Amino acid sequence: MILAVGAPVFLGISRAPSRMVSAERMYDVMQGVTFAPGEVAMVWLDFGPNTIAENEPQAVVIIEHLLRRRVPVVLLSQYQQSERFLTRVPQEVAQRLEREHPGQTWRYGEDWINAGYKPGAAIFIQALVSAPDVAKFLGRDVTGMPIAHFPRFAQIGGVERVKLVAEVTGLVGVFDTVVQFFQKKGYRPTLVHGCTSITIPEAYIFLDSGQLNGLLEGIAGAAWYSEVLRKHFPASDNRDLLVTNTALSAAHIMIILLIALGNLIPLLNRFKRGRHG
Amino acid sequence: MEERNQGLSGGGVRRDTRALALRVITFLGGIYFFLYFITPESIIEGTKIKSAHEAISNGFIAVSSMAIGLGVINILMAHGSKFIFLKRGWQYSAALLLGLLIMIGSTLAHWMMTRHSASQIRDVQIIGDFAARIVEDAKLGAGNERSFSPTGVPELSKRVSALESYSLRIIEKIKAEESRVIKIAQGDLATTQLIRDSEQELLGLRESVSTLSANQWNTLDATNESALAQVSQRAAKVASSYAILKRKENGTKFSSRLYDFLYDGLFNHLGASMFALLGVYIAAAAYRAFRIQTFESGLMMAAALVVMLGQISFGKVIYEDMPSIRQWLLEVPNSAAFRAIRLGAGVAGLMLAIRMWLSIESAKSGGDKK
Amino acid sequence: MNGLEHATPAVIALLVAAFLLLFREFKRINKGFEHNIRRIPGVDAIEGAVGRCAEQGRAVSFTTALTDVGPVLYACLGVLRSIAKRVAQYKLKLLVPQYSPEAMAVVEDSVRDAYNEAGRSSLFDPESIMFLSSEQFAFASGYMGLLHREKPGAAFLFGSFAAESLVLSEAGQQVGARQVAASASPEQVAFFICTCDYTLIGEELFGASAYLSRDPIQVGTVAAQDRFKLIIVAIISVGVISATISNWFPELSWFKPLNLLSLGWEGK
Amino acid sequence: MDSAALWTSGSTLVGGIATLAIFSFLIKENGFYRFFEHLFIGIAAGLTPVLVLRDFLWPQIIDPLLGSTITHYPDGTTSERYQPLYLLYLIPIGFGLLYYTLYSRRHSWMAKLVIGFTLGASGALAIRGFFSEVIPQIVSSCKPLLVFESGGALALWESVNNALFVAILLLVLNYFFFTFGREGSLRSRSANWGRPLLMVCFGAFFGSTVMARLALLVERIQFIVRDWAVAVGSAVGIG
Repeated sequence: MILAVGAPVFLGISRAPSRMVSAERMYDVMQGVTFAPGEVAMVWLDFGPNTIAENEPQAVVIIEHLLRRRVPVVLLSQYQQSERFLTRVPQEVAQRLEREHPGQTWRYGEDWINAGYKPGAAIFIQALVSAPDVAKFLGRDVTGMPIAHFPRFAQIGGVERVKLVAEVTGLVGVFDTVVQFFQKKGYRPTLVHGCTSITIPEAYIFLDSGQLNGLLEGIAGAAWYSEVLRKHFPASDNRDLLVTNTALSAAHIMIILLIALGNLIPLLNRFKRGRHG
Repeated sequence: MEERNQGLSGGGVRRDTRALALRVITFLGGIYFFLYFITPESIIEGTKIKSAHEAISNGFIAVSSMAIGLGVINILMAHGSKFIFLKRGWQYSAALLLGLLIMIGSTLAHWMMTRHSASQIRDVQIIGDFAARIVEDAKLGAGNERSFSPTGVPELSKRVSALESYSLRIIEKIKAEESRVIKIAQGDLATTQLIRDSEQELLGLRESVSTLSANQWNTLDATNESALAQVSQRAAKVASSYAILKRKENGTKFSSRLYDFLYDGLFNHLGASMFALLGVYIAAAAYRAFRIQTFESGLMMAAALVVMLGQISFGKVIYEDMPSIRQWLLEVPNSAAFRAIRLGAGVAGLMLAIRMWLSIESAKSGGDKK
Repeated sequence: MNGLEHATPAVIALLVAAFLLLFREFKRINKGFEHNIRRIPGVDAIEGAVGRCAEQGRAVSFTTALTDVGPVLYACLGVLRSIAKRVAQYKLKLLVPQYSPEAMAVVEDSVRDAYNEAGRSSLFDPESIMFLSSEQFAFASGYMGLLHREKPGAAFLFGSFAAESLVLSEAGQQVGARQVAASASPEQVAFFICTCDYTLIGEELFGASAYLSRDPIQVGTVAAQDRFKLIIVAIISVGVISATISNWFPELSWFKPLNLLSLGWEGK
Repeated sequence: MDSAALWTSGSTLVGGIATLAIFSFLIKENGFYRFFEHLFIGIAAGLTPVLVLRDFLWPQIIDPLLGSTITHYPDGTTSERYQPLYLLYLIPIGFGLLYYTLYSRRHSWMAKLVIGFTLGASGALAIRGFFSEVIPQIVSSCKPLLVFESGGALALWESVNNALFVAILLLVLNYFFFTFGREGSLRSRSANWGRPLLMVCFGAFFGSTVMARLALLVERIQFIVRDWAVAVGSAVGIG
């Protein structure tokens, strides 16, 4: 197993990832949303270290796309363990973008803010939705600065101005809460979702019903999304993700072989015994 | 004998009243959100509820977030005693307590640090806000200003001079700090450049502040207004670049380093590894456990195979349309079947929610021990 | 797309229906009405597994894994109680490994009840309800160890499971136990299906429990659920028909009964 | 090597050790593993209280209560009046503090009241959640069995898919009815047809879960054979 996975990683072998229709559609959705001045995107990072493998790449591609579009992003979470990712992911994306475009800057407080961990799940979200002023409702960011004092985020106003909501999570029930409560009369945000592979089959029923507008399917989805991004922003570099994805494919093959063996060998034995006895 | 019976029955009565109290409180816990939901928008809009809803919800969250101490107390009780009395496995309890305390400590320290610099940044922002507010209030006219003071809002000239002296004080403070930071960051071009820029902005601000005293401030005329507007614009610039500088500086402080180390060095790796074990289990089970014995499991494995091949980069090698077959399988049969499951589960959830809210549990199934 | 923050007339109607159904069922059952609950294959599997243990004189293990005190646990207890009764009758050994202390108290009571009901209260051994650990994987490895020691002839996995499900069910498979699982969470069902002899899916747990325990509250809830789901099925059927008709005969496309669901109080 | 780089490589080194410690569980449960496992539990437990305080209690409850959301201007005026209604926040705070009666035998029933209160709230919200989730689900399940292209010709593939979708949906729903139809009636006989259909769904779950679990493993192996190995190398290089 280690070998199957290690080889691509070590030699940096990377194959084009499998085509993920859902990821392509999601790119168009994210590209399609238009943001007037004062309107923002809200990104929920609800994953801890447990699902870092799948959720972090997803968070990266989503935030990367929004920052490339210069959309002001409000980051927050329903899950305390995502504390670190709320600060790290956008920082790293910003640094990468600045390397990619010398002279341009992506900065905290201008391009994104981090409202931190918000307890209360459903109660919090339904209050957020009915709040007259989102910036005021969110109070302070993690550094203790009132969010209303960041010029680009002061003018959000009601939740109607949150045009896009992204939910990246591997937890059961968290995504459901957003689907159920992030809406009010005459308002439903464009909702995109990065899910760990476990919940892919679940997410599809929400895609079908239009309650969910875009889906990243585990790491494969993130890999294909980064391919799509690269098509539109050729300078962007995503080799690491592709290597990971290739290693993952190798691991899949191993598993399939193991299952096959596990079923064939007993069968053969029975067949032999059948002949001798 | 007599007394004991009294006592027993008394206890029984108390238990009943408590059970009743529990039912009532549980009901009250739900009644607000229930009514909020079933009342039509149009009626709610009329009432004050809509404006208070935000605060009320916060109140609910406040109740449950009062539980934050429980986890820590439980750990301290369980592992603290183990550690103190050196019971078996005390060294593990020690590790646990260590993790707990370091985490609380460093996260608190990190918070305090950022809070402090946030308030410093705020001090700078106030220049701009205040300048803008002076204009706003003057336009609203004496008596109905937005600003508030028990002794009444002072007249224009007093406020402007207050603004002036305050701004000059802050500007000096920032100057001092920047000269300090520039020493720390020698070599780091980005930071030095930042400081150079903000020095320019500071000069700009000071200049526009000093023009204030030149004007007449008995009324708010066009020149006055533009002067104040300029101050607030430039102050905002200064504040934002000062904020950037502060964040850069904080990043290099020990408490941030430790904080990052605890998360990136320990917490994330430990958590990731714990669950990575599952990857090993599944690999092991693939050979041992996943036997296709029944028609059911055969059917399931077939579907699983399609999905697995469809989502990996080698899938296309085996069959060109693997990804699209996977897509179809997820979109049609899977979605239909899972939606049915979900609807069923949803209905079950609804009934259970109603039972939970009205505390309907059969005593036989231990409901009374809730 | 319109969102829902306050109930629409249709929602109120459905909500009222839900309340009425629930209380109607409770009332009927208290009056002594007997629902004939479908005997699902899962029940046969459960009884078969216990019977096998009786023949071989092997122990029976039953775990509610990570389930904490709540409706799901009560459903599991409905099943556990009937299993414990048979175990008591056949004088078999019962193993009930525990994860959460709160649940443990409730579980112990209902097992004791079962032994009493079977008239074998003397055979009840409190040790058989054993606390392993309240850490997911510590519990899993503890369970593994237990099964390898005791080699039960039947292992029942009922309740809410998470990532540890595979570890648990594989352990049972290795010691050759007849395994029946019931998972409230669909993510884990797949693993049970390929490692257990029979798997109850989702609400089947409630169905089986109602069938075995005949507990009025549980039976009433299941009955009410069935009737509410019937309403949903009816709505969907009407919707499908109307959608088909309006596709087939465009001149009839004004006929959209489904719009009633999203109709607001203002009538639009 | 400047301090920043030292800190990062340091955390990589420690991270690698931690990873290996956890993986040593695969050989057998050992003290090394238990130590790091407990460290993790401790860290995770330490996270919540501080974050709840920092990100919710402080900004949303205590700030308004203390009036620290109000700006004080240099001329002694404030941005707005203090809103005394915020004092009402003291009620939920006080009520919530009853949680801590758990630690007294005599008064622990009061903690049950708080728990009951929160349960009631979540129950009532779950009712709303059900409808806001399920109604769109129902609506989108009403797929036309016949789909025509703009030209008027029958779109066979779509029609078949829709019919399939509706059929599967209804059969599986039927599988989860328990109190209808006598033994042997068509409904109760048809009930079990739903099960094979469910298997396709669970196959999808199986395949996806395999990917999820493997992804975790791959990420770790990647970290060890790449980042950690490099860090160790450079560390040895230094020493």
